[in-house]
Amino acid sequence: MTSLLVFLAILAAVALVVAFLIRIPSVATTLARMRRLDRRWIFLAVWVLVMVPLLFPLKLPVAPTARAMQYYEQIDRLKAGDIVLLSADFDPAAGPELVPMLKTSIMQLCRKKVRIVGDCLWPGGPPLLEQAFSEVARDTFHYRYGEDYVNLGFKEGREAVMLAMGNSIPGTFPSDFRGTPVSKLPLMGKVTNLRSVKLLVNVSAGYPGTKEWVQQTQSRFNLKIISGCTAVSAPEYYAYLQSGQLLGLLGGMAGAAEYEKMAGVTGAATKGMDAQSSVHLLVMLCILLGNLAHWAARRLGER
Amino acid sequence: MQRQIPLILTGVIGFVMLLYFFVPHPFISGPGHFFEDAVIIVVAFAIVLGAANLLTFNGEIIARRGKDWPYKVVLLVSMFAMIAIGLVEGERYLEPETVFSWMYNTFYASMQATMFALLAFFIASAAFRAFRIRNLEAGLLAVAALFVMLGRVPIGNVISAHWPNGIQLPQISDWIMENPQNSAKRAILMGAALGVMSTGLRIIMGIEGSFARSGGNS
Amino acid sequence: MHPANPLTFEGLGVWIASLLTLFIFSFLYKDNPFYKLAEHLFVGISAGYYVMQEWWAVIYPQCVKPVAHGEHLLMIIPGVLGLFLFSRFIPKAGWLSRWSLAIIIGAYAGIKTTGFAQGDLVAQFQASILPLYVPGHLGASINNVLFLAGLLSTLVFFFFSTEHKGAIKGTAQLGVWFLMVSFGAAYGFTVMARVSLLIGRFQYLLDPWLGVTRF
Amino acid sequence: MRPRASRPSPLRSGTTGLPHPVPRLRATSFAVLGFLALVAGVARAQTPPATARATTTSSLPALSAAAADVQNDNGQALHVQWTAPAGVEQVIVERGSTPAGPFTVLDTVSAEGGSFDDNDVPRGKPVFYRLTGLGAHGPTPPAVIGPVVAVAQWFNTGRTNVAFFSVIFFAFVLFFLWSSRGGRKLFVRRIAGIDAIEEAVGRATEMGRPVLFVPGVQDIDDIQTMAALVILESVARTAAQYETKMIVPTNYPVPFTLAQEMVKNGFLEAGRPESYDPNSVRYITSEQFAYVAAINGIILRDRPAANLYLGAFFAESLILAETGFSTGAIQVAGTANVHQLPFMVVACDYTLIGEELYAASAYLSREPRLLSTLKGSDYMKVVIILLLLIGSVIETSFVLKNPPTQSLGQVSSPFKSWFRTE
Repeated sequence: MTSLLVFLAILAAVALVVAFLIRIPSVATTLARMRRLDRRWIFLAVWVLVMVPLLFPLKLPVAPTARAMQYYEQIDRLKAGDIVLLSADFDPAAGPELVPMLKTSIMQLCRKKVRIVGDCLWPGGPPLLEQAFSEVARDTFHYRYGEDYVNLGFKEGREAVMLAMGNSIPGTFPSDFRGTPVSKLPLMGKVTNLRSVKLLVNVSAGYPGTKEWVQQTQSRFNLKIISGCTAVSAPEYYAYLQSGQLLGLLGGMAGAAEYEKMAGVTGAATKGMDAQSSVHLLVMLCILLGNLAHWAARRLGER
Repeated sequence: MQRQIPLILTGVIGFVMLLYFFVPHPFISGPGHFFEDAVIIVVAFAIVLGAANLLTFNGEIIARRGKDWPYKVVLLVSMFAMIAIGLVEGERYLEPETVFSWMYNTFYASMQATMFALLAFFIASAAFRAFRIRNLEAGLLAVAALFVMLGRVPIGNVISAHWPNGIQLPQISDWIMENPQNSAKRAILMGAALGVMSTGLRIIMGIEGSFARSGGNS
Repeated sequence: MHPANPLTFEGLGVWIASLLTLFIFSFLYKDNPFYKLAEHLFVGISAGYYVMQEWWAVIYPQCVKPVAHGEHLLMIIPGVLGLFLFSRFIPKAGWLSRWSLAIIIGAYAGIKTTGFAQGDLVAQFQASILPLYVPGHLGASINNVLFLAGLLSTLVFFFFSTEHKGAIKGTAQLGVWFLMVSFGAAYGFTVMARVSLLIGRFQYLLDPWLGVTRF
Repeated sequence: MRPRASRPSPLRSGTTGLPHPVPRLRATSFAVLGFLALVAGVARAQTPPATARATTTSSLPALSAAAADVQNDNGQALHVQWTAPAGVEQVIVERGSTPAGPFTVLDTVSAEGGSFDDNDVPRGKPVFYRLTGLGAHGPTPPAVIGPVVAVAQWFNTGRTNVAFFSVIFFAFVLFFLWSSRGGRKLFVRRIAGIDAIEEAVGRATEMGRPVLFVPGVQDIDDIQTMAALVILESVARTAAQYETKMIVPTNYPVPFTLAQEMVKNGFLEAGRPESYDPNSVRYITSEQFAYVAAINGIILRDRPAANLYLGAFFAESLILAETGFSTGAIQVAGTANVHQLPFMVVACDYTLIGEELYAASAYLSREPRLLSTLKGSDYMKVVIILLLLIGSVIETSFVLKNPPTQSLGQVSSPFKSWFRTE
């Protein structure tokens, strides 16, 4: 409790000092002149505030949120031999946020000895999915391709593909990522359509992604869905969490770091969170300083 | 007549796909399955058309030595190189050891990620130069932004570690996300859904068109 | 410190990717030929990449190969419609592409309408029906009342058929406040997203390229 | 490629440069509502599903089982249920066309699941199932059940609620379309954003600087681009009256031609066709970052006094708003892409939020299509608000009568359950 009072006391003190300083004309003019600061100084500040924590990590503790725990529990509830659909709907532009989630999800699925059918609805996705599969499933957990996991690769068509998979997954993906016909893969023998899948783990960066999976398949095929998404699309998916259409959510790199902590791994996301903290503080400082400069200028009567 | 038939076709296909949702009977779900599988292929051709557009657009600039035409040459050469390598390496073109995958990792993945990373710099400079708290609304926005930004990163967790349970920074930012943010976002979702449904209805009934006719007046 | 070895196939790729990354970052200082080169190279490579993905992942396995083997002959129709799209490059034959547009626009009109109607309208409406007082769960009751107030006032804000006067004006004003809080939350999350992309690029420069630390 | 704030879509860089030459169909409008009502009527008359009881032929305790047609499907699925006596771990499920006929094994499933879904049954033909339990003390005698027929239903009763909402909304939209075409005056309130736009153009005239109008970064297939181009026409009319120069950058061929049309009409209606400058509307490029860099160049070189960003925007709205802010221009923005609104609200003097963009274009153009959508949505929102209020009252009284024992949200009133989506 005391740390809260101390925090509030500091805030009040800073506010008072600023309110006092802004009345001194010389301080006000320097503040106002700050508005013409070349933005490349800010770029430099961002560059430094990201590079330093990456080189000298502070290892600040990450606090898992309820929705991230639900994501973890949904996978934890699976039994050995269950079949899961892992849809990696993203491309390298969202790599830093979503690749850590993808790897940690595959790792947790492998620990539960769950069989994974992977696909991508973004053209930029298949190599990332293949790299994650080989690094985690094949090399660390010795999953056999074709029996324990399958990479069906990319399919164009967005919502149309989701509907088609609802009726028949082998029909929608006649061949896998390497062009081998699906009939030659034993695991695909057990997969008819979305009803024969216990859970959809959707790593999503935007359109097509979690929103379209929820709209097109969640109710119709009674599909359980959990989503690991970019921080930009996370706010919109809280509506689906509250309505029960989505059963778990990882939001952005922070979500990935929480998930890594729960899975007992320190991956790229956890290592990036210190830099995330420092730049967030910088952005907050920029907002406050920018407005301070604006108030100072207005006090001096400038537009 | 060249315009009427495609318009009727659009309406019929749209109507079948609309009914496909309500009618499980094979009389409707049969054509529904076919249109699902067919539209996947036609959209794939549309993407290839996009590359053809790039070819004609940039080819024309190169032909008349327009502005930055040497860069356009680099653009077309790299496009054809990627297509050639992809065709030569056949169906296993995305295997980790192929030249195509090497090009993917070296050029596509790196540059696309960097293009997006630029935005981090612009967000910081915009926060300083263009984030004006000029009224109550912008003030509310700023307060919510500060709480969420602080609550979602470890530093916020460290600052409020010993605060009374329930009002720690991560919990405040979670509450903002689950309640006020959610109710406003849900109203927006419903409004957007109505917008999409009415556009769909107009397309199915063939009254969407006149606006889109190039050169056509409203 | 074990930087990537530019003489190996894989190491050379890391070196080129890292130099291109610095080329694009140079845009921050000022627009320059290096950035322009990287940008055009990127547009070309990604266009070529997408064409190959569409060919090997969709057109070949689902249209060309089965038809060549005599199965799924129905798939000739979308294949022909797809080729019609290119009729725009032939003078006077441009109207053929309208047939291909018909299936794209028509199919997605039906799919999106029903998807939004069920997922974003009915399901969201159903989940918004909340008990305003639950005995023994005071916190949840307050949250439910607040939730319904926010939802109704925002819906009133997006109401354009009456002037915003009196009670409606007050409700709409409350709706704007809820909207501003949701925009603030979205702003915070977007900042987080952009920053993590930059962190990802620096991790690439520090680990596979310079090998300073392990990520 | 097109970095998007929240919706990077793979279809980019000119790929959606498809013109939309689908002209207006005067003659027919389908009887959508009539057909749906007909379908619902047919659903009532369907034959009730045939449920066959098990006929066991042996003394040892065999499985008591039943099979029934799966509802709301295309008639190729049957649901087999059984209660296995103790000690039975697995059940072999076989199917045949006659009670004694050749049976083919479908699958061997764990007994405690209690059921099996057979998803590719020949439609409309009677079939028989033979269930043999496997357990610690050997197989149980087979239990043959049937005949049972898989039937296709004409209406998925689980989706009646979606049909209910859709039919009401479509009725509203069609009614308002019919009445707006009939010339009836439909009231739409004047959006404060329209005054802000006119004030910005007035400000540019005072300072003798041009007005920049960016109609979004999407092609014509995004409804926001269309709404923006309608507003462009009225902005051009105001600019023509004030003799103010306009700059309209575009990034796709079709919006480019339509923008020229709109600006020309604006100057025509203001009675100043001669002062229309043809190259005020420019086609730049469809590659997103190059397009943004070019517009930044215009803002910094021509220093417009009023920047209007209306239409579909993605990651670039932040960059445009910041550059415009640094030149001190008055900025008005508007988009329905919700993830971009935070940046516009903080950086611009006024922002049209979400559907306000459509309301502004409907108000200015009085166009029947835009008006019917707007009024239809308004009345549908009234229905939703009323249903929410009624629903909350019912739910509260229901929860008060039977308070939830374990966690919240498990129990819900019949009213709320009717809206459950399947």
